This record gives sequence, C-alpha cells and structure tokens, in this order.
Amino acid sequence: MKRVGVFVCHCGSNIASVVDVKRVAEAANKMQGVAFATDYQYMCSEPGQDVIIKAIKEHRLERVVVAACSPRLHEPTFRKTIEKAGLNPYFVEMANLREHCSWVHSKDKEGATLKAIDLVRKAVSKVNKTFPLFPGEIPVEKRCLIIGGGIAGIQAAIDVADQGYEVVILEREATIGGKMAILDKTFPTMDCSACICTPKMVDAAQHPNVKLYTWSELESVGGYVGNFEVTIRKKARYVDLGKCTGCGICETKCPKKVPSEFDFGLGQRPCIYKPFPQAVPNKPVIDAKNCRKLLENKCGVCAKVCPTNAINYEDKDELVTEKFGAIIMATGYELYDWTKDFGEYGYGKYPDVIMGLQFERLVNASGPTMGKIKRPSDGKVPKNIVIVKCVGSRSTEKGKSYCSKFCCMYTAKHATQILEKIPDANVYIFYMDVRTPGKMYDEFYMRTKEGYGAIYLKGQVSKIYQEGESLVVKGEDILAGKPIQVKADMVILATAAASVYDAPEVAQKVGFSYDKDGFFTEAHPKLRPVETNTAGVYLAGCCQGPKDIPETVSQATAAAAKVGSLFSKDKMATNPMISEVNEKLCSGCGLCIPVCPYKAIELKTITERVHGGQVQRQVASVNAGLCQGCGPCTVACRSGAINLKGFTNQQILAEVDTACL
Amino acid sequence: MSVEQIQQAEWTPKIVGFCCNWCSYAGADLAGTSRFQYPSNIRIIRVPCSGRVNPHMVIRAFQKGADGVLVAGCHPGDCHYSTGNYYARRRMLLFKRLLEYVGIEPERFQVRWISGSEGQKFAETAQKLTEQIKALGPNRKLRDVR
Amino acid sequence: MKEQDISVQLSENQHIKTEVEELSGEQVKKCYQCGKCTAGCPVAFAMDNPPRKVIRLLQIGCGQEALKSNSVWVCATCETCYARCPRGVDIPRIMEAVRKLAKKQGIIPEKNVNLFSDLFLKSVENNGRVHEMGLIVGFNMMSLQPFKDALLAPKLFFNGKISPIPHKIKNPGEMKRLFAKVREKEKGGEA
Amino acid sequence: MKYAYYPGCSLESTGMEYNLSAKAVAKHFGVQLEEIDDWNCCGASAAHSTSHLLSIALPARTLALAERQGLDVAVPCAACFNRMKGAQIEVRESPKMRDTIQEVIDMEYTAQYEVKALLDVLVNELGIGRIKEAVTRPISGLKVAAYYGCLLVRPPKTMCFDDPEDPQTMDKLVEALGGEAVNWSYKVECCGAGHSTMKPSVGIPMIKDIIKNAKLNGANCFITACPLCFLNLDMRQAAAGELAKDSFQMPVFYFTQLMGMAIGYSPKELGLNKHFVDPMKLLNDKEIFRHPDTRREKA
Repeated sequence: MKRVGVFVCHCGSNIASVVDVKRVAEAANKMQGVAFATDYQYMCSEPGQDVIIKAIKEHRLERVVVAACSPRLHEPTFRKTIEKAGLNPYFVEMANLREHCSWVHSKDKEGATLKAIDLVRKAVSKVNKTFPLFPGEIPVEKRCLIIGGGIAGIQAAIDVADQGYEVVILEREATIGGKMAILDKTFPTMDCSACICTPKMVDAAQHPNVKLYTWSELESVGGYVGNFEVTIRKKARYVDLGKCTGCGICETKCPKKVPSEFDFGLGQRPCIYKPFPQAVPNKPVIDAKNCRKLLENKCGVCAKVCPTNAINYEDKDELVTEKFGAIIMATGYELYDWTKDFGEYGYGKYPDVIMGLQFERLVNASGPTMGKIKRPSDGKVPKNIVIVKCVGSRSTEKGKSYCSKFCCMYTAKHATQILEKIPDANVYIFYMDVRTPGKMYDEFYMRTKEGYGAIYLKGQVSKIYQEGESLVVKGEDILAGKPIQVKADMVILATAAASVYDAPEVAQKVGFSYDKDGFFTEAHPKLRPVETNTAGVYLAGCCQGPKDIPETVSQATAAAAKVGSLFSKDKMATNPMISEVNEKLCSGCGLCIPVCPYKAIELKTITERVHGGQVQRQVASVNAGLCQGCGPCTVACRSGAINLKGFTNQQILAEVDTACL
Repeated sequence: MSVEQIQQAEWTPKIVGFCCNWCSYAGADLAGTSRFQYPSNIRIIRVPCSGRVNPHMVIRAFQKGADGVLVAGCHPGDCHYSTGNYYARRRMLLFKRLLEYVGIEPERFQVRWISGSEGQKFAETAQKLTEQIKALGPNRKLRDVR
Repeated sequence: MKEQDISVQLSENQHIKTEVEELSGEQVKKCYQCGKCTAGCPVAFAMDNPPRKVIRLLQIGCGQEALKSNSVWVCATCETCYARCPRGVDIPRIMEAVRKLAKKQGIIPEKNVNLFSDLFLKSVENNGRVHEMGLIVGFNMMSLQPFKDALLAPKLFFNGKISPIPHKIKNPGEMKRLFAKVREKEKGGEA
Repeated sequence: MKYAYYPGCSLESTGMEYNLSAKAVAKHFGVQLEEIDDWNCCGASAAHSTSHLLSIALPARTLALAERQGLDVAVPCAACFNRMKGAQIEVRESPKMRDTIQEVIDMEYTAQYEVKALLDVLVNELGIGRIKEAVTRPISGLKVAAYYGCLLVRPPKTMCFDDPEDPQTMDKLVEALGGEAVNWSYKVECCGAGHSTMKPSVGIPMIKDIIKNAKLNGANCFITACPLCFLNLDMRQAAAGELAKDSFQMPVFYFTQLMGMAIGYSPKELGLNKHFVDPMKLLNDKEIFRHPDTRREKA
C-alpha cells in the first residue's frame, strides 16, 4: 500500500452545494492506504495546488487523488502540480465529482455524497496500482504539408513559411487559388476578389520556403505527429513545368473547345489550358479526357507550336514520398449539387436557373461574358431576377440540415451587383431568415434593401418552371400571408455549401474524424477549434464547416501558429500511456498485430537461456513512436502479455472491484 | 451486507459503466455541463477506447456484485483510434450471447454508442438502464460467494 | 383587432393542438414556417388561411381560429406540400385532423364539401361501391343546385357511363358491419 | 404475367373506356388481369378525411380478397392505387394496425403481396422494348402532354413510383408509341379532384391552368392514368375553356387508349367515341388510323 493523499474540491458551490465534501474527506481518511485527506474551495487555483504540494511534503505522500472535475479538463494541471512536489506526474488520479456526480444528481444529495465517496475509493484503488511513467522523445521533422491550395491553404502556407519552416502545398487542380479566385467581389467591402487573392497566390508561390504540388492528389499518409510519411500522386500534366514559359500559344491554337469547369460550364476552354489567366503556376495542363492527341493520336498541334518543346504526351503519374512534421487540412468546400434533388426547381434543365458561383462568373470581368450580366439561354440582359436562398440548406429532408452561413451575405452582394450593372432591374430575394452577424454585415444588408432597392420576400420557393421566355417562381410572402409568384428572366439559387465529395476519404487517409456532413471535426468546438483529435493535424477554412473569407483566413493563421509552436522544439515528448509487452508471457502468436490500427506492433526475435542452452523465439514488440495507447491489443492477447500503461488490467480491475463494493 | 440485508434496505442497483475517453466519457461530461439528471447508481470507469474493455472485466464486475454493466464507445465509424470500437462491437456481441447462455438477462449487459455530443443520450441511457435493472432485481448469477 | 394574450391562448387551447397531433400522428412544432407549402399549394388561392398559417395558428395556441378556417375543407390532399416540405411535415394529415375536429364541433364552413364526402361514404356504406349517378344527382339536389351539370348528364347517360342502377358487392350487409366496427373502434380511441 | 385486377368504381362507369382499353391492351401483351372477386370501393379521399381507420379498412378488405387469389394487385386508377398502396404499407409496417384491420374486415390480411399501378405494370414491367416492337400504327403527329397528377407519385415516401417532380413513365411510353412527349410544367399539378363538382369556383380554374400550360408548351392532347383527372380534363374542359376564353379542343386519352391505338385496335374497341372532347378530329388530322389494322394478322 502506498501513502495516498486525497484532495476534495468544492469547486465553489458547483460540487459542495450537492455533495457533502467534508463527509467525503472524512470517509476518505478512513480508506485503506489513505494517509491524508482534506477539502478545499478551488483545488485548481494556485493556493489549492499549494495545499497539495505542501501535503505531499508534510505527509510523505506517494500517490495523489484529486476529487474535483472531469480529468478531461484538469488532469494535465494536477500532473504538473505533483511534478513540482517531486512525484512522477502520472501518480495522480482524478475522481470526477462534478460532471459525473454533483451536476447530474443535484436533487439527490445523499445519493450524490455516497457516490462521491465511492468514486474517491475507486480512484484510490487505481492510483495504488500506478507505476511511474516517463514520456519518450521523438525528433520533429520541421516541414509542413498543406492539403488544399485555396485561400486557407495559401494563407497558412505563407504564415508557416514566414516562421522559417518549409511548406508544401498540395492542390488537386492545376492552379492554386481555390474558390476565392472564382469570385468577383467580396462582401461587405466590395473589393475585387482577384485583386486581393492573386497577389497572395504569387506570394505563396514565390516564397523561398514554399513548394507547390499542383495537379496532385494525396495518396497515403503514414507515421504520426512530427514524423508523417506522405505519398503524393503527381498527376500527368503532359507539360514540362521546367521548360514551359507559360506563353499561352498552345492554348490559342488548340482546336478543340470544351465547357470550362472554372466557369461552371458557362464558358469554353481549350483542351490544353490554364484554368484562368492569373493561374499559379501560370502554366497549362492537358485535359487527357478530351485531348485528341491522347485519345485518338491525332492533332498534336500544341507540341508543334510550343517554342520550348515543353509538351510531353508520354507523361505519366508519378508518386513521391516525403516526410512532414505537421499537416494542415485546407480542402475547402463545394456547392451542393441541387440538380439531383430539386425537381421542383427543374433539376437543372432550365438554363437560366443558375447557382451562386455561376453568377460570380457571369458578373466577373474575366468571366465568359466579360462581366456583362447576360442570361445563359439567349444572352439577353435579364430585367427581373429572383434569388432563392436556403436551397438545400436547413432542410432535414433533402440537402443539408445546417445553415451554410455565407449565403445571406453573398445574395445581398449579388443583388447590389445586379442593381449596379442593370439599373432598371428588379431583384427579388426569397429568404427564410436573413442572418448577418459580422462587422459591417448588417449595414450592408440594409444598404441592399434601402439603398439599392432589392425586394426581400420572406418565404421558401415551392416551384420554378419555364413559361415561354420567362421563369415562373412560386412562393409565399409570409409577412403578407399570401401565395405570390414572380415572372423572372433569371433565377439564382443560393445552394448549400457542402463538404468536398471525397472529404471523408481524405480524412480517413490522414486519420482523423469528420462529422455526418463530411466536415472535419475539431478537437474541441470552443477551445481547440483548429486542431483535430489527431496530434499534428490542423484545420483551416471550410473543410471544418462553412465560413466566409475573413474567418477562413483567421483560422489559417491560427493553424500556422499551432504548427509554429510544434516546430519550435527539436524534439517532442510522446505519450507514455502506451502498450508494453511482457516478453516472458508473450507466445509470439501475433494476434495483436492485425488489431493495431497504427501498425505499431511487430514480431521480433529474442534470445533466451533455457536450461543452460540458448533458444531463439519470437515475441511481439511495440513501437513507442507509433503506439497511440488505444488498447484493443491487450484484449486480443490470449496470454495477457500486453498491457496498457496508465490503464493496466490491474488498475481497471481494481476500479471494478471497488466500484462493486 | 448480505444479500438478505440488501433486500431489506431499499435496494438500488449497482451499475458499472465502461466509457471510452473520447466519446462516451465526454458525453457523460456533457450530460454534466448540460445538467441532465439521472440516477446516481452508475459508476463510470474511464478507458481509452471501448476496444480496451476486456470481457474479463465485465465478468469481474458481475462476480463482485454489479447488477448491470454498460460498455459505451464511439459510434461505429467514429472511433478516435479508427477501428477500436469495431473490435468492441464484435467481442461484446459474442460475449453478450455467452452471458445470456449462462443466464444473465440481456438487459443487465448493454453496449451503447454515445458520442461526445450526446449528453442527453448518456443521461437517458443511464436512466433507462437503472429502471430496467430495478425491474429485474438484484443479480445473483456469476456472483463470487467466497 | 384586439390583441390576444398568447400565454392564455396557449394554455387554453393546448387540447386542440394535442388532439390534432394525436389524430394526425404529426408534430406541429416541426414546422419552421418557411411557407413552401403555401407557395406550392394549388388551392391556396381559395383559402382564408393558407396551410402554413393553419399550422402557425396551432403553434401559437390559436387552434380555435384554425378550426374555423375553410382551408382544411378546400385542401385537395394533393400532397404537394408534404412532398416538398423541408422539414418532412405531413401537412395533409394535419389538415385532415383539423377538419375532423371542426366537424366534431359542428364547424362546417364548406357545406358542399362536407355534403359530398358524406354522400360518398353513404353510397359506399350502402352498396360497397360508389354509385356515381346517385351520388351526383343526390349532391346536386341536396346542395340546392338541381340543374348543375344538367347539360353533361345526357351524354354521360347515352354513352353508358352512368346508370341509374347501383353496382353492389355481393353482400352489402358486410360493408355496413365494417363501417359499424370502425365507428366502434374510433369511439374506443383505438384508431 | 398475372395480376389481380382492381378496376375500382370509376372504371365501371365514367371511366369505362379506361377499363375497355386496359383489358384490350393487357390481353394483347399476354398480361392476365384477374378481376378481384367482390371488390369494394377504396374510400377515396372521402374516407380518409373522415376516419383514418376507415381509409385503411376499405382498401384492406379488397386487398385481403386479392390475397386469397395469391396475386400482386394491378390498379388502373391513380387514386385507388394511392389508397391501396398506403393501406398496404401501413398494415405491413404496423403489427398493431394489422390486428385492428383484420378485426374490422373480419378477414386475414398480411399485406405480403405488392400493389402496383397498372401504368407501372404495362410500361415498366412489360418493358419499352416490347411495346416498341408491337407498334403497327405509330401515333406520329400527336404532341402529348403526359399528365400524372398527384396521387400516382405523391407522397414519394409511400408511392415510390417514378420521380415526384418530373416523372417520365408516360413520356417514355409516348415516345415508344411514335408520338412526341412535350416538355411542360404542370405534369404533377393537382386537377382539383372533386372540387369541379363540389366547389367549381376552385376546381375549374385549376383545370384551366393545366390545359393552358400544356397548350402553351405545344401539346395537342393529354395522356393520363387516372379516371378522375380524365374526367376533369375532358368533361370539364368546356367550362374551363369558357373561363380562359379559349375553346382548347385538347382531347384526353388514357395511356391504354394510346397504346391500343398504336398496336392496331379500332376507335370503338378503345371507347374513343365516349369522350366529351371528340378525339377523332385530331386523330384523323394526323392520319393515325390511315395505317392498316395489322393486329389480327399478327395475332
């Protein structure tokens, strides 16, 4: 039996108003092995911690139980406390008297007090079986991988690179820039999106610490924080970036045109192309699905006209593997595909029913109409324009249940853009609610209504159909309480912002969790919003949930700061609560190996002396750098040879025994 | 106290809950922060992952006098360690059949998936479990009578 | 209009909401008042309170007003609202439930609609099948518009489309028993 | 292929040409329709606006009779189909409802057999390919507005038939028969059902809007799978036309009539003489019956 000290916290009145803390401390004093027990108002405060340190010294305590809040909150605090007093930091155990007792049994004071005593007894029994643990050290590879080259990825890259660390941006498209490069203007300041985004793209590309892998995909991720091993597929580009000068002759000479993805089908592009004129890198790629040379071995014009012989039709995908210490996820979002669910809006069969990002291209000076708002069907300038909000957002039946956050603002922006460019136009905005929290946001919305005269109609649209040249939009004006309809020349749908179609797959490759909508899950919604539950993997931008540009950029900078603090040390401490193998008991059956999700267990050969002779046999061995301490291997082991430090069989069984007393 | 004495006093069931640190333990914490009330019979043992729970530990609980055992982990597909709860699911399913075979009522041993955001679900689970086991009365099977 | 104290309304008319919810198996609080139902409703033009508002009235304890509205009688149960509702609220079932309650209280703003469905069911109860001619003639007589559709009748008749003799099932008594049992069960609160 | 056949009340009277043509077409393709012995009315909307239990009990009695025949049920009328499918699903999903219903109808009913729309049987089960092969008199020149109405496709959760907003079954059929299916916007709008009788001030404008939209989109006739829709579009077309100040003259066909026409049946065999809006003018204009009747030789 070790000499255990028990410290019962009042947590102000959070615990003490329900649990009789004095009685708990008295009961603890009588428990086997307990050398000292007391209570105090705020154990986590500095004087509270001093109470613990003083008691450890005075009463020669060897183990400590703090009966306070959830260990998920203050375990690290009290580990540091007892370390100051000279004990191994893992010699503390917490009894959760607040979240699991006083707060949930507030009407049953006697029951709560009895339970509190039981919880303390349980913690005492566990801490008695604790062995000293020592964190290991692993070197940190000070290179950061950023997955996704939109504004989040670009900002994070610049911020990490400015701290002096090497950065690689992995982007699946032929250029970085992401969605922001598509936009025309940004709310509420209405500055030109390209004017603020393209210089950043160039900054990132020219930064001595930044390397771009565009037209590349994530293949696989191995390793762990500080030591990720990432394989990247560099897709065949058919253009030698070293030789290409980006002169653009090939683009003008390519004879085949196809709908441009960048313009969402509203414009055309050749089969050797840069997505847009300011692309970074400013060099083209060949679209292998459409190129006649690659499909039918005909044409070959681009190779003939290229002045630097940069075209290589034999180009193949290439796999590269590199080491990184940290990964920032910045994979962004995509607009929800309304055409598969919204039959009432025509499933996309009416050409003049478009979505928000398509309108961005229509109104963009570098877009297919040179910034003139013309409707796609016949190129006429629309006079009556309807904007429908919440298409696929806030719906439990089809689309997404969440609010997409930025649509209220960009629809207001679209309204002002239309009313500026077509002064005699009427803009009707059907909305369910207008949500505009943000600096100068509501003022912008008011200006859209009062200054520009956009007509806001509260009500969801039930049907859109073509009648002759116009589209009939049927809605209700809820405020007037009657069904209404609008004959429109063009309709813009504010479709939901959704996670990228393969976001879950990417999350699984990297090894962290995502929510039901495919957005990446942060470690804590309030206090750790840019970290994931996987150490060394951080989040930036819309991959974590819909957000506008300022929020995205802030999160990117925050993620970069996190990477900086990780890289500021040469070595990092590892979690000591990992599996260990008792080689004497291990039979080398290997059943634990497939159970381990981190491939941390291997068989190794050991030499033993048996009856004077030397015998070689195989036993399991845990790689301390890879093991994350989850524990399923301990259950798979038939001989009980693997144990999980910090959660040993003996500790848990001791807890079970005392819990059942 | 002997079994008879327990019966004489107002009997309340003893329930041991194994909760994974990342989901169900956090869910129980959330039940606390949200002040969802439930009966005080349950004693939670924190484990890193539901895959860490050895059937041996469950049997030990019944031996030592538990009337019910709950194993709670992340929803399948959401394991913090990617696959641990799949192992838990398979093991516990088989194990539950074994327990039923030896005569433990199925309500006494339950496996639930409760995420860190499901405080309400945790409270409801604890509530329901207590009610079900109260209805069954004290467990006598598997008890260590030494 | 005199303002209504919603707190009083809510407690006084709670039973209407509860009854509607029990009859329809649907919860009115699920509705977030987006108006998509009204927007797509083909008969909203003829309603005093469009579908969204009927639900709103129930939500804020003005169920009595909902019971009086003609909407629930005009509703054609075309299911357009339910098919498009972003919250999956089965609005036609709610409209039906309100209509049943109204009828129970003797509030029948659309006499003809009520008459037609009563005559329809009477015809089914008596014959097991609907006798269209009997139904239409009966309806036009009792709704005091005997010459309505008079111009259409000869053509229907000579085409053999309507006949003065009803089609019946083999044992019409069986249908009467079925109706009686339904009434009995509904009284017992089983349905 | 063999089905229990539920004509429903309308097909015995106002919708008799649907019955005629359906039986003719089914026979031609070797689909056996065995009429359910002693079937009763499905209760239509009158029943479910009065009593939920009654609205299930009425169709359940007929379905229980069909179950004795051991066959899936084919229902021509869209309204009946809707009621029967709804009843079948509720009984199938709720054991409690099953017990109650069995007690009320005093028969065993387990809801194990499927309920299908005749349209589904004659187009999807049969297959467009087989229909195409059988066409001897293509209906070229007919620009058809396929009108589905409400109850065939809604509520989608129960009916699970075709797309609820832009169904295609009849459009595909029209194309297979050699006609042109026009793209129009009112294919699933409501015709007002009984309102044309109960409350013409509501019903007639609804009918008017439907016919107007079809005409605007270039249609010269309708095709439907519901006797009530048919009655409204056909018998009430004159009244709707008065309201729209347009004589419309848009013949309405049951899909089985168009099928019958295309595979060689005579107008009389399909009951084309029983319509209010005479279809023969359009059909003669487009010379549909100019092609020799090759059906008998083929058979």
